[in-house]
Amino acid sequence: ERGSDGHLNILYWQAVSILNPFLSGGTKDVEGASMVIEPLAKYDEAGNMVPALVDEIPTVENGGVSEDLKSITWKITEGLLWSDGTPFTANDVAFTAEYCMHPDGGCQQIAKFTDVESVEVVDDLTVKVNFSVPKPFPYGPFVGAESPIIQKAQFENCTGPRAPECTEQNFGPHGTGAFRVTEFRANDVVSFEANPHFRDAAKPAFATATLKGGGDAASAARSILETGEFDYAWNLQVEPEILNQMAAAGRGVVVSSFGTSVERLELNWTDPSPDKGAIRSTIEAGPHPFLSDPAVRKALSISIDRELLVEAGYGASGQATCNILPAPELYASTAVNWCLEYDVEEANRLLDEAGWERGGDGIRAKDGVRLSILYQTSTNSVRQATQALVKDMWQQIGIETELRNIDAAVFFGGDPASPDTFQKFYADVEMYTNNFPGTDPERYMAGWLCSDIPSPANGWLGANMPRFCSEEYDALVGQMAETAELEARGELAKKMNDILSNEGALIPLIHRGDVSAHSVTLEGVRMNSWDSELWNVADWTRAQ
Amino acid sequence: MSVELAEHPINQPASPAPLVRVEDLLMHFPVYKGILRRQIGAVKAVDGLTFDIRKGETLGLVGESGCGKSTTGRALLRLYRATGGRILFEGKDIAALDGEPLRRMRPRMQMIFQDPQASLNPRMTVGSIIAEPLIEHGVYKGEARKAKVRELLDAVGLNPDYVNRYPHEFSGGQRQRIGIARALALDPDFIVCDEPIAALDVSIQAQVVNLLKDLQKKLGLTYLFISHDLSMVKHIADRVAVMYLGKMVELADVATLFAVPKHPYTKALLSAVPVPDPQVEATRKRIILKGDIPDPANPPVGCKFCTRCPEAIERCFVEEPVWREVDPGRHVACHRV
Amino acid sequence: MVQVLEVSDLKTVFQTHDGVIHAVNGISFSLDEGELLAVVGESGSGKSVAMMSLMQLLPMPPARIASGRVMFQNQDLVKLSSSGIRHVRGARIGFVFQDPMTSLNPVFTVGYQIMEPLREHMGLNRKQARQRAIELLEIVGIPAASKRIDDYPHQFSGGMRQRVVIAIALACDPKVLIADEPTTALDVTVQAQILELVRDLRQKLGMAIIWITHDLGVAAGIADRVIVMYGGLVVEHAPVQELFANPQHPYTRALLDSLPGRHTADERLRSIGGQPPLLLAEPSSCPFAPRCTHAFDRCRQQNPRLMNVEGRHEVACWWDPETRGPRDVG
Amino acid sequence: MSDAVIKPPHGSPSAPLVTKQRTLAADVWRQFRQHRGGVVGAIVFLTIVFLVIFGPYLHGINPAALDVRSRNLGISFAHPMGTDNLGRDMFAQVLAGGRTSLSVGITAMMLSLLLGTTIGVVAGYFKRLDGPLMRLTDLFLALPLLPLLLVIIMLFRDVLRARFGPETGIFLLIVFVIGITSWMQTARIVRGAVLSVKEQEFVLAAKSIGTRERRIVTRHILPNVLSPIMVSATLGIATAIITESALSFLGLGFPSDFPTWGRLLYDGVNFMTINPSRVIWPGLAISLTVLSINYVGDGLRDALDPRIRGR
Amino acid sequence: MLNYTLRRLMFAVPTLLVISFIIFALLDLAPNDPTGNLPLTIPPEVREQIRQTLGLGEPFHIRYLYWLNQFFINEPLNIIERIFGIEIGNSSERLRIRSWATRSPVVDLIIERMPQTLWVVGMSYVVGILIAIPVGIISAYKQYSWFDQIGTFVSMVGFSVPTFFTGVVLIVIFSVQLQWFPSIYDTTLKVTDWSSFWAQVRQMVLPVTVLALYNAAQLSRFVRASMLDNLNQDYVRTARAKGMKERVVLLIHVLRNSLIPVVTVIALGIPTIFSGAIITEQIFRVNGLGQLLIIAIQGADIPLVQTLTFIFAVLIVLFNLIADLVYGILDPRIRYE
Ligand SMILES: Nc1ncnc2c1ncn2[C@@H]1O[C@H](COP(=O)(O)OP(=O)(O)OP(=O)(O)O)[C@@H](O)[C@H]1O
Ligand SMILES: Nc1ncnc2c1ncn2[C@@H]1O[C@H](COP(=O)(O)OP(=O)(O)OP(=O)(O)O)[C@@H](O)[C@H]1O
Ligand SMILES: [Mg+2]
Ligand SMILES: [Mg+2]
Repeated sequence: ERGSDGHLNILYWQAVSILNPFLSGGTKDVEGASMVIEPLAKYDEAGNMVPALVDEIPTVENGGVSEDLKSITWKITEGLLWSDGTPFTANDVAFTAEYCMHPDGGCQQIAKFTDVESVEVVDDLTVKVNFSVPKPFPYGPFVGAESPIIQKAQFENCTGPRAPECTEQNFGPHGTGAFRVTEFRANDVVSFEANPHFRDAAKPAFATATLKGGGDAASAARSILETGEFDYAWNLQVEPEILNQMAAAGRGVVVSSFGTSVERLELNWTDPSPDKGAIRSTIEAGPHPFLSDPAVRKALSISIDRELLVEAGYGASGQATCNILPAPELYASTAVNWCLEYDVEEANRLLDEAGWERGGDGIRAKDGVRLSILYQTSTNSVRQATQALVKDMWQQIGIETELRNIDAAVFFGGDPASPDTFQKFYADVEMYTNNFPGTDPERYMAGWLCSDIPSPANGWLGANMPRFCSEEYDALVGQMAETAELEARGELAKKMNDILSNEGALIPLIHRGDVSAHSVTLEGVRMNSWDSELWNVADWTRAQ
Repeated sequence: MSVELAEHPINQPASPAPLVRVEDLLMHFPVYKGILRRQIGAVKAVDGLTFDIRKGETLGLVGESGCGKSTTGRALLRLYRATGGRILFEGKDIAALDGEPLRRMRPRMQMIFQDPQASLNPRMTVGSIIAEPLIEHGVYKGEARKAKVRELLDAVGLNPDYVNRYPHEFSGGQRQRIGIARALALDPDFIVCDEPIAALDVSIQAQVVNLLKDLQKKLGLTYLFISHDLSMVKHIADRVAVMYLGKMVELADVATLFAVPKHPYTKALLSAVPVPDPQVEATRKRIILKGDIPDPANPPVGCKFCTRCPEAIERCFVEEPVWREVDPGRHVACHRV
Repeated sequence: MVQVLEVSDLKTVFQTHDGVIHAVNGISFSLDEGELLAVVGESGSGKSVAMMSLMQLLPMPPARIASGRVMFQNQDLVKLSSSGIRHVRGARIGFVFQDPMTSLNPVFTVGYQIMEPLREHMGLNRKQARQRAIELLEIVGIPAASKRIDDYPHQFSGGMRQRVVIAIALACDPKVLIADEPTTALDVTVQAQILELVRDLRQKLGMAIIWITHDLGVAAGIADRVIVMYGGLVVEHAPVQELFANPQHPYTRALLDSLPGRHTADERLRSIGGQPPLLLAEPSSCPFAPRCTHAFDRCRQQNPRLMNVEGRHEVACWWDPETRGPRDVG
Repeated sequence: MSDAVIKPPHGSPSAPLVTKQRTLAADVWRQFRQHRGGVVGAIVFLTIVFLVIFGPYLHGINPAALDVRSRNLGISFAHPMGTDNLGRDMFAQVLAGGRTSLSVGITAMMLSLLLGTTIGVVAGYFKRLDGPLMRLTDLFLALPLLPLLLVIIMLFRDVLRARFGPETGIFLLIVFVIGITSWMQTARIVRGAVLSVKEQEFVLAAKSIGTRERRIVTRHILPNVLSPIMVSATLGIATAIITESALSFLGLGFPSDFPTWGRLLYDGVNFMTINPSRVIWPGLAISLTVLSINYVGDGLRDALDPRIRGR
Repeated sequence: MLNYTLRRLMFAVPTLLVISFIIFALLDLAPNDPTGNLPLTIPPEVREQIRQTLGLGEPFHIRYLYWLNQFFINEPLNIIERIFGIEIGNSSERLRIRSWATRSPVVDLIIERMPQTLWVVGMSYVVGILIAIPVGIISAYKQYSWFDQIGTFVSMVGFSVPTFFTGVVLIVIFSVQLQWFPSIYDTTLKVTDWSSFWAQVRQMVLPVTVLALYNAAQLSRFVRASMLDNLNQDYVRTARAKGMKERVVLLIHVLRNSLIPVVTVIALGIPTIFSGAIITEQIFRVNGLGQLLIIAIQGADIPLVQTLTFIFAVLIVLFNLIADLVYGILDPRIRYE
């Protein structure tokens, strides 16, 4: 029964700063907003699309997607109301597209609307999205937490350059979700109450909720597992032994789920040495002095004991992997599992064979080139532990490593003046996690195109950090863009994945799960890595 | 027993040539006020002094606290930059000197300070305090310097083995001797003694005064002896100048001044000195001045002493008396004289 | 004459890192009603310590009153509790300290500081106290007292500040006033003003005064009787005329001799050589012996007690200036 | 009056003749020994320094050696302080961390003292420079530290790394960064002290004998403001050690596998309940160092002051 | 006094302008980036576009002038409008300084954070002072007693142990083990009745304790030193000689004087209330201004950082001024200058 279970306390240690996901792509903001505003369809915990504001998911079979793959038509459920009591219509959907696609709006989810030509309102409850090119996977717009529907009446005057000025709207959007905002304190706490107009009269079970922010992951875990002050906490990337110890108190449960996140090492194929000056780490600087040797790349990979990394830093929320694309099932390759085999002898043998001789200090060198690696990543205690372990493992095969960690805001930022961004890659090896939203890897895999190499010419934009360039790979990417059939797309993706791993453009380490914890009294949590973790907050209840 | 110097004939006839000649010396400390820190006036610490100090004599300078005695002494030594007037040291005007030339004049004129405690750096040994002027002027080096320091200590009657001690380990009188040794280090001609005995115990004052006299005889020093202890000034000085509020009011031979003071202020001052004799004290007629010394930043018009003067007439409140020689060698600034 | 205060065998010691300092070594004296007793002696002779011991004003520790009696109005002040002595201090015995610049609290108005003891001891209310404070300021000769009462100490000149301190000491009409070198820090003309004021007040109020000074001239001008202290001991005690006319103790004589007024300008001043005693032990011999030209064996073996010479003249010395030989004692 | 006593003025009974040359160091040392806190502090501090310098040779375990299988161990004979979550020996890390923390703490403190003292003395002594220098101090107090650090590190890290190698380079950078961001308090305090010392008569005395300004400052002013400088110094070491840990944590300091006390403490906080020795030892090391330096500072301050020394 | 104040104020303006420029330039140079914390799923082109819409394309000096205009004209106008409920000009068109992360006006964010900052950090400062003053007084009054020795020891330890450590220790003991106090501060709690007041007190206990101990450790040293300075002054003896109770002597005469330097130290510390408790705020999720600043720095929310740091700078300069004024108010010697 709606409102019968009292108050729900959620803790996101990265605080929510805005409830408009179009103006902030941060996970915390997207997920916070998902309590209030919803897309037409969501992903469930298995990665399957489930209807939210529509009755069914449009497909080619049911005629919702046109034969030429250039349009998709959504039919909205009848009788939906916004939280202010006004009816939800196709106009709101079309407005949302208009809002995000406005060139001056700075919409951060614009990628969801790639190739969208227009969004037509067919009738009050029918909306049609037209693409400029055939879209084998037309579920970009309006699916998933990153692309929810906002109310036209509320945001009408907030398009384009005015978008950031609508503080009131951005902090308290009307929505169709289970809750509505009662108070918003940016970067601190959001208070909600049950949405009286929610489509299921029996939900949500909680009358009110707060979404608190601030602090760090370990103390967030403590507040669920040890003190029991909160019901749910998100993203508990803490050393596994700490979580286990806290969980032993019995007040809460740690839950995890796996999406597409992979912690990987990207190897720099170009020469990052400082004496190259401005062309450092670009194709023009020439190949890397030793990472250009396939034997070295392979040795680096097989000398890493991934299981140990998991044990030390991830526990149940990590799995050793050799795939850059480990999920969904359909795309996961098994062809490159050679690298899971931790084999120091083999690595040593490879290096010996390739002519890298150990010097007096135990470090290998050839022709005056020492195997000395500068290994950078962002600042985060688990990452630093991983760095330490990897350094130790590479030490065993005669490779010397210097560690460096950089503040995340610098490392992942795009400031062209900073030498420390991951795009500039002024190091030999760098480590971070990436994934892709939703379930379709096409765009993600296109990141290793030759044309995507960051360089001064493109302002260091581009996702191809290893500066990997292969005609074969580029061809596969082109092929995928034209393939609609799911199985075939799976095969293509696996091929690309295998190329990247085998060639050693990067060394996948760990398939990372998301870890959260909830109180033992909270029921109905279905951890989801494909959509907002709060996607089914309407179904959460308090155990009696 | 280095103090027991050979007896010289006392009060050698002072050579008439002035060693120091001061002409219309002005020393004003500016007072800033207001938002823009504009100068709105000045503390007229010394406001037009003219006098000579003859070679080999001791000129006593007396007056109440704040009347500008120290300022005069310091201005003479160019520790302050005079606002106006001339200071002729052996005929050379040092009022305008600066930098290195001034520094080279320093050895000729030295100072002994009132507070022997405060004028010795507590963190330096006696040896290094006395050696400092020698180092600064590079006159003695190495062993010779050490020897000179010991010699100086001996000259002021301190055990030369005390070189490694710190000032606080000495008694007040001994500390003052250290200060004297420092002043003597560079063989000066002229020494300003700024209340050198005021901080000392009665039983010790005599030692220091004796020492100063002995040294004067032995080295032919010239002193400006600043003090408010009139009985001691009477004992040590050849001539005495009386100051009031930045001005000199009377200057005369010591005997004359104490016998027949002319200026009302001098009279009051002399009558205020307690005499260690109950008989005298019981019968003595005292002149008790009323009120306080005025603020030197805001002195009265006319005669500076008019506000407290028991003999003031109307003229004193409007017109400033001039500094004139009433008898040979005797200067007074008063309308009533 | 009625005695108001009688001190007998007062000993005060300081417990320091380097040992026990015997600052006052058994002094005895009495004070008659309306009389002015001057205490002279060189620095460190224990003048201040002795007088502050009477009132338990010394920091304890390190100070400790080792023995002695201080009879005042049939009470032994030494035996009084800290609250008991509080009712004597300020109320029945006033105290004036040497340095008028520092002995007033800079952050309170002089009025407040005068009113404090009035309200504490005499139970006056604010208005009465204020009225009385203005009267007091007038008594000590501060012009426009009702205006100046709300001024802060720094707005007063040194002489006026000392008058304020005297006003505080006089506030509760004390029987006894103890003044510890009240004019040493002042100019001669101002000193003359204060001395005049005290002469005046004695006539008007008739209290007994102990006046510490090291200026023999001041003592000569103001005192009825004089005590000479040396090394924590009273070495000579006499009516003022008698002391100056007929000093007995070599120390007193040397002190008088060192004054410039008694020399002609061409004479060397006579100084007392040597150093005051260290006071690290109770004196077993005459403390002045090491500096004394007349010292003989007995001086170095036995500490002379105060002996009556004639009338109220007492001296602690084995040497007799009349005979220029050992004193004839029983 | 022929009986007045005239005696040679020297030869005070309080000061028996000392013919032996006394040296400043010996004097200071003699007085320092009297200060119980100072002596205990010095012993503790020297023990820490000794352990930190020679401990690694005696203990013999590489602080970077990983052994994940034996992680989070308690105290044992092989690991006197247990191990961390990657199986590194805590004792070895505390020893190695001490080298860094102590050298960073002491050098950074000295740099900040040097800056603070210079600025304080110049501002206090030269009236004309007082205003501008004090405004500069305000400015530094008002600067946002973190962005400043980011900028400094961005500008200088690679230069220093290239010239001095990664570790020395970063060391210099950290010392520099801490030094230039922590001198302001010292400067203020020293300025105040200089202002009062400057008015003392012995400075005038020095002037009257023709001492040059520079020497007046170094010989007369500086030694007499030593005591506030000492206080800042002892507090400065603590601040520097802790600031270093904050820098490392932000990724602006030493590489993450380079232990320092502050960093060990920081990393250990979350493991506190699993393995208390992760926080106890580094925390104890910092506190003991700061405390011992504080007491040594007290002792030295007394010993360096001849007025107190005499007592 | 008034002149002095005005003079200082006059100098404050150029100082602040220089500071604002340097802050602005510094942040502009800093290498972090507002898009750095966005998930990597947002493609680089989109990031570039975001950066453009944030105005990063404009040249530096233009942005600085905009910012100056917004900070010194627009925001004050808005505050005036809000207070008086009037409208000055076209207020909806007025450009405001907006945070990049929240897109809301920076000033609103800051105002929103004030209550918890003042409650927790301010209270801890007050508590720190309330602990430090008695501890300092007793330590000084009973110098070298066991109380004094322990006080020294504890405050040095308190000073050397960072708050990130003490905070977690307190949480583990009092929140996890004993469950006495919450470890998370609820900023939405409104005090309406006794039970909510009690809840507020409970949630303040831990953060306030951590900070107060740290503050008290430092301040008590100051109080002690200052008390010691004053306990030996002559006026204390005078007060005792007047027969005042020991309590009055200590708590009225000595304390008032001792507090003069301490109060300025306290005043100079007040700006740190607004900026200094970053770590503690993080640990207990107080989410005050400190946390706002750290989030803004981590997220490269430059307008927010600029405004916050500049406000801190203003506070520092302002409290410097206030410290001087307070000094003057407490110390009549300065007041009447
Ligand atoms: N540096 C200065 N700046 C401003 N005023 C000064 C300065 N030095 C002295 N004065 C003022 O000049 C006047 C004369 O001072 P000076 O020290 O010469 O007096 P004095 O006669 O030596 O007094 P005392 O007997 O107290 O030493 C005083 O009012 C004093 O306040
Ligand atoms: N707090 C103290 N601790 C140790 N010794 C002290 C203390 N106060 C005074 N004394 C010692 O007691 C002795 C007597 O001191 P006292 O102050 O009574 O001398 P005084 O005669 O008043 O001298 P002055 O003329 O200088 O005021 C001195 O030797 C002094 O060193
Ligand atoms: Mg003077
Ligand atoms: Mg005394």
